Amino acid sequence: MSAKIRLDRQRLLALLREMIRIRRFEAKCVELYQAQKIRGFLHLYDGEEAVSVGVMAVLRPEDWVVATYREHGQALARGIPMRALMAEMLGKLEGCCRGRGGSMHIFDARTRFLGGNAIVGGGLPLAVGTALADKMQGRAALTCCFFGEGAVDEGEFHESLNLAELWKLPVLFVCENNLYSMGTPLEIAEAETDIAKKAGCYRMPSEAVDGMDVVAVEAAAARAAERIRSGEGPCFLECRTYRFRAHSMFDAQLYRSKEEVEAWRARDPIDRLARWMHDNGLLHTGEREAIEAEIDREIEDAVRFAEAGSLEPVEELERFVLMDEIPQERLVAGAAP
Amino acid sequence: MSAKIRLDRQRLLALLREMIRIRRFEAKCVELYQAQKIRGFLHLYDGEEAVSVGVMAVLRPEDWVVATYREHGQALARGIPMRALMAEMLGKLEGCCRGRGGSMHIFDARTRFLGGNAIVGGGLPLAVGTALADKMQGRAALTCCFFGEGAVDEGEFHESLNLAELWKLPVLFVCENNLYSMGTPLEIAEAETDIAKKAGCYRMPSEAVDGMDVVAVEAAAARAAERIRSGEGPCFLECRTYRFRAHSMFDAQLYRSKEEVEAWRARDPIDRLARWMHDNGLLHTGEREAIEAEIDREIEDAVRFAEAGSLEPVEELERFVLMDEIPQERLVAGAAP
Amino acid sequence: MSAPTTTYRECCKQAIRAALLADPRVFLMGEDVGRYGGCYAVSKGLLDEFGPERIRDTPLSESAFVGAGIGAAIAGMRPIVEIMTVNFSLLALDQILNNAATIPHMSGGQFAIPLVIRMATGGGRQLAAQHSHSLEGWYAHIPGLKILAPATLEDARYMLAPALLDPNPVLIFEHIMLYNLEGVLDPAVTSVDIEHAAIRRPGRDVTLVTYGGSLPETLAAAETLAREGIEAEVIDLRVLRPLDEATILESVRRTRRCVIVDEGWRSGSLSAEIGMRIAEQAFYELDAPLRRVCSAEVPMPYAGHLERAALPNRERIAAAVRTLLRPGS
Amino acid sequence: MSAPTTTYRECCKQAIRAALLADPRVFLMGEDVGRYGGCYAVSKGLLDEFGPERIRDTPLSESAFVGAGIGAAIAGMRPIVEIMTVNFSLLALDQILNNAATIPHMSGGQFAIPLVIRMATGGGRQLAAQHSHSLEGWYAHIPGLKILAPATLEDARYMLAPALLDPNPVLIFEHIMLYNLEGVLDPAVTSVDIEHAAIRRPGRDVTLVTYGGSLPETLAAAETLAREGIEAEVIDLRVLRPLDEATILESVRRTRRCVIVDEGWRSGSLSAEIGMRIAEQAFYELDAPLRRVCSAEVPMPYAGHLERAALPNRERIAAAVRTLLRPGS
Ligand SMILES: Cc1ncc(C[n+]2csc(CCOP(=O)(O)OP(=O)(O)O)c2C)c(N)n1
Ligand SMILES: Cc1ncc(C[n+]2csc(CCOP(=O)(O)OP(=O)(O)O)c2C)c(N)n1
Ligand SMILES: [Mg+2]
Ligand SMILES: [Mg+2]
Repeated sequence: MSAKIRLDRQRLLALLREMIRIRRFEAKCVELYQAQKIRGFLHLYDGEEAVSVGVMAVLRPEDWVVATYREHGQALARGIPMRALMAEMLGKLEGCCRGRGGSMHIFDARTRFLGGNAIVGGGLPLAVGTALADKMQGRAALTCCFFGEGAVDEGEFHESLNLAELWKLPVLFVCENNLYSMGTPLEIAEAETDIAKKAGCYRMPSEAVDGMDVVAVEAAAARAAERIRSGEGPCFLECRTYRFRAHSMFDAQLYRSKEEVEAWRARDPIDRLARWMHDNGLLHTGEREAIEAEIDREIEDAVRFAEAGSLEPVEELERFVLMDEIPQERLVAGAAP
Repeated sequence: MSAKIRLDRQRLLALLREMIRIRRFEAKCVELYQAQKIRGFLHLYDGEEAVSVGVMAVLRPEDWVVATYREHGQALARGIPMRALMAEMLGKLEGCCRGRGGSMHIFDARTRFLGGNAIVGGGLPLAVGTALADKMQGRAALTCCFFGEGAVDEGEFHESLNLAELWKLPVLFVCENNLYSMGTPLEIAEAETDIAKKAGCYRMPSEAVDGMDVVAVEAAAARAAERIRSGEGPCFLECRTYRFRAHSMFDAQLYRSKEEVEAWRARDPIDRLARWMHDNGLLHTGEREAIEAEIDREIEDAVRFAEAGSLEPVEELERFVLMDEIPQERLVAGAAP
Repeated sequence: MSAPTTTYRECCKQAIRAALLADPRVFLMGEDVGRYGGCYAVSKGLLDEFGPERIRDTPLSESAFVGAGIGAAIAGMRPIVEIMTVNFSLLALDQILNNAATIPHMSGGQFAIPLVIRMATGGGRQLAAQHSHSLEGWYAHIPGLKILAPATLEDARYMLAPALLDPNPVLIFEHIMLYNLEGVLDPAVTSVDIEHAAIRRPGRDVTLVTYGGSLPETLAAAETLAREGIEAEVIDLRVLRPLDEATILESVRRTRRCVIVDEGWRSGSLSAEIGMRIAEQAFYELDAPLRRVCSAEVPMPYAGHLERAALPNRERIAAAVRTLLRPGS
Repeated sequence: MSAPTTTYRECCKQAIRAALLADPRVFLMGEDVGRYGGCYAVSKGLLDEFGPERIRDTPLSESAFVGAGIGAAIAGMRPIVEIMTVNFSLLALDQILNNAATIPHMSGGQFAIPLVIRMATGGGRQLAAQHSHSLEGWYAHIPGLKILAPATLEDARYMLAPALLDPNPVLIFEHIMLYNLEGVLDPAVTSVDIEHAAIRRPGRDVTLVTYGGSLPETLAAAETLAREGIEAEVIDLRVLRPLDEATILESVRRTRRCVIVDEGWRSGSLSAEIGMRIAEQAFYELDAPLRRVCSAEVPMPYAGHLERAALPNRERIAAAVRTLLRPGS
């Protein structure tokens, strides 16, 4: 694959569409949360859509994806059906994890989506492992591992980056630097606030990119993926972004000013791309609205599907604690049984 | 204290003497190990003496010291009486830890020697803590934390260096880079083998020094300590050294060549200093032998003391699991009750 | 004039506040305890009152800041370290077990570690498999630690002070379902001990032993049983390590029956230890087998109906008691 | 012609060797498993035979390489991860509990984790408080794991194969005092299961339940008791999770007495769980209180006499049995 992104209209429309899809899906989730149909912790990706959409555009079906508890964007962009995702949010058996995972723990074997990990930093070692398996088995796949800049503080970050570089494993580390980990600004948490530099500490090539610009993200991800697929080892991508909303639904946001939020909102990745496309004659009047309407239909369908879904029978509560019911043959291929 | 080291004869003699003292103490430990009087794991500092002797020379009584399981050198250089140390090695009540710690877990409250930590990397967070307490209480003390280059791989290294620099804590991190962690050479364990550089990842000032040159170590430690005491935050010192003997008493050393060991032996820190002093008229004929004889007497005395020591009564086995017997007043000062 | 109502959360906060006011060596450190006000809003407002040195936001570095708490305690401070949720404490377990619980003994009594670690524990809010476990009983396996589980407003308010005076590392587990517990703080109580279990409800027919988040359910079960003519004695352990064995045994010797309620996973839970102590020491006084009501042995599922099915509740507790007292039914 | 003698260490090695030969997806990874030959010399020579890809030395990064093992198992490999000593496994406990034990269930059964983690455990070599604990019983609290404790040459040699075939994360605890155990590998045995406890010595008067490093001492105690006319049945648990409750209960129902021997710290040890299951399910068949012999609740001291005092031994086991069978004495 060439690192040069073809900026054709169809491609840009697809990026735009996917970002809008994530944004509106989550807006619906907020409604459902307020209606107490979604419970637990809910972390929105609002503002950060360009990151998962841009990165995911360069991945292939055989690649692994490891994400965090703020992973609706990754899940949708990776191709987990919205129905299965929405049913999961509602705790239904038809959800991708039978309703056991919820918002923070989305898994999908079909798309090699290995979570949804609600332990900050907990996914990085897993990503090293899937990449190791791919390398040892001679597969061309890479593992794309998303995490927030807060995860950089954790020991797992250090150990995992070292291991990946030492063993030249095909991992694309994507740091979603939204400047805050809950209420803690980066400069309160890190002595070195230039996150892209941290990768250099492990001699890993890295790049920082404007995470509000989906085209830039895609281009940078493509460069990194190309290098990784050539067998030269891991790469690191810092995407500088911002979450427009609270950390979760229980956050009064006392730690940042409205002005700061507004300044970032002015860089909204969706509006920005739409504007640029429009200015360049690539998005015609009414098109965005048509996309939105179509997405809203998909969302309504997903909600209907989820609401009509069933509950996992309580008798199955202990099923899959051990996987003893999975026959050996089905394990042979690796991944999902 | 000035960073300029006065190279007077008395001072050099003291450094030489302390290195010889450590070397010969450990040689005796090997004998006692072979006689099965010392048991468990025994890790020798043979070849690395310049590191602890050089660094310890710049510390003050109010400073804290945190070390590893390879800490006889630190313990002696810090001033733990050889009798108490030898009795500890023999598991006697008269040992500094009542015989409970043994070679790997030397503690001494009087000299603020906080272990002896047999978990690689486990001491670094403790050092951050003692330094934090000193800073919060407005004391001028620093904490000197020793660890091997193997500890650099651990997440605790990453978290602790970040925390120390972020909070500008008075910690002197001393990495004893002897090129191997057990049988694993540095380049098999670290993507970045320039250890001094790793400190820079946390914006911490660092320096690499020839760990076989006690004068150079002392000078570098003095520079670092001066900066730390001025309140500017932690410093990092990489001491490039080598262990002449096996990792522990159970190591066939299949992982390195005799030639490599011999090449390093040619840089023996004791011989080197002695030769230099001799060449410069600072060590007279027979003086080294006199020092050795005096030290041997101290060692014989320590062994006698330890062998004559008693065993902690078995009835006291559970004593100090909880410290409930320690009265509140005695805790007020902090440190040791 | 009646006393105003308060909450368990507010009691936790006032306990910290009082400790900060009483002793300049006390400080609170943890993730988002300051600017954010605490993940469960326990420390909201304290940053303004005490400043960032004493209400200290940490990076996401559980191992290092717990270890730093240990070192600071040794060097004369009185740290209160907050770990947001019990699952995250696994990242710091090396420091807790290999250092905090070990150094006093292995140093021959040279170093005391007057450290308090607080963390949120338990299920019930659909936070699923990485935020909902009850590991306090598991921690109670570790010699060298004291483990507290405040289940009442008074304990939430007053356990912290003796914990900070204690020369040992003390872990305090606050159950997430208790934070919103409302009530009036008993004005007669101005301090509590951290040694004894408490009999929260006297009874003669069966002893129910529980702690923490399960206390309200257990008391509710006791009410139900009372209406059926079964008088259950309810013991709130309060201190999970060291166990107040005497209170348990005394009660069981009177009632001759015991059901243990424990939100931990059944196998290897604290309930097993309590049962075993009874089977060792009060065997001849027992009139019936021991019983326990624990959590299902599953990573906690997100779906509400599954989570409810996994947790102990009043119906299951009452049912367990009935098997002992009406073996026919 | 008699079969040659071998050691437990050699059996562990041959088990790994056979697994590497049998399945190209199997690899061994851990600290110093390669060049150094393993801290306890289990993997000595394997690097030469299989090369550095399959005998993979790792940096000192317990959390990352255990997590990498989990990921690799999910992605189709069959990793054997070695953690040198049980105390160091605490650094990887987040990965073990929050990921390995949790992902299969929380993903709704989408991901199996056919991973084996081996580690050395136990006391007896004066390695003191940071290298000598027995936490296998504590690990047995965690749903989603299988926990094995081979105590015989045959189990050391043959448990690994079914563990690797198992779709679950399996933890194998090798007791440091067993590595030098010598004997002849029973040629009639070519495989073992990882489901059942084994009765290592039949008896009628009392059931002794044990596992791992305590098996030899327990058998020795049984011999002593036999000379006194007490016939003890000795059960080797082999599998600590899930427990083979049926074998234990069947035996206790026959002997009507039970002593549990467990090198873990007493409070909250696996012995408590076993006792509690008996008290729940075989209460009416018991003729005497339950007893257990555990380790003292102390960080293991270095001094030999103190370490011996802290560990279970044949004398203490025999003494515990005598209190049940000659209550007067
Ligand atoms: C190990 C661990 N510590 C703490 C938490 C609580 N927590 C959840 S999200 C979060 C903030 C993480 O920030 P960052 O990594 O920057 O990701 P973001 O939320 O900004 O996307 C914290 C502290 C956790 N889930 N896991
Ligand atoms: C957490 C942990 N992992 C593994 C070990 C086993 N171990 C003991 S010493 C050692 C080597 C450490 O190497 P290094 O830090 O370079 O120190 P050195 O022994 O060279 O002085 C290892 C792996 C341990 N004690 N702790
Ligand atoms: Mg963030
Ligand atoms: Mg080294």
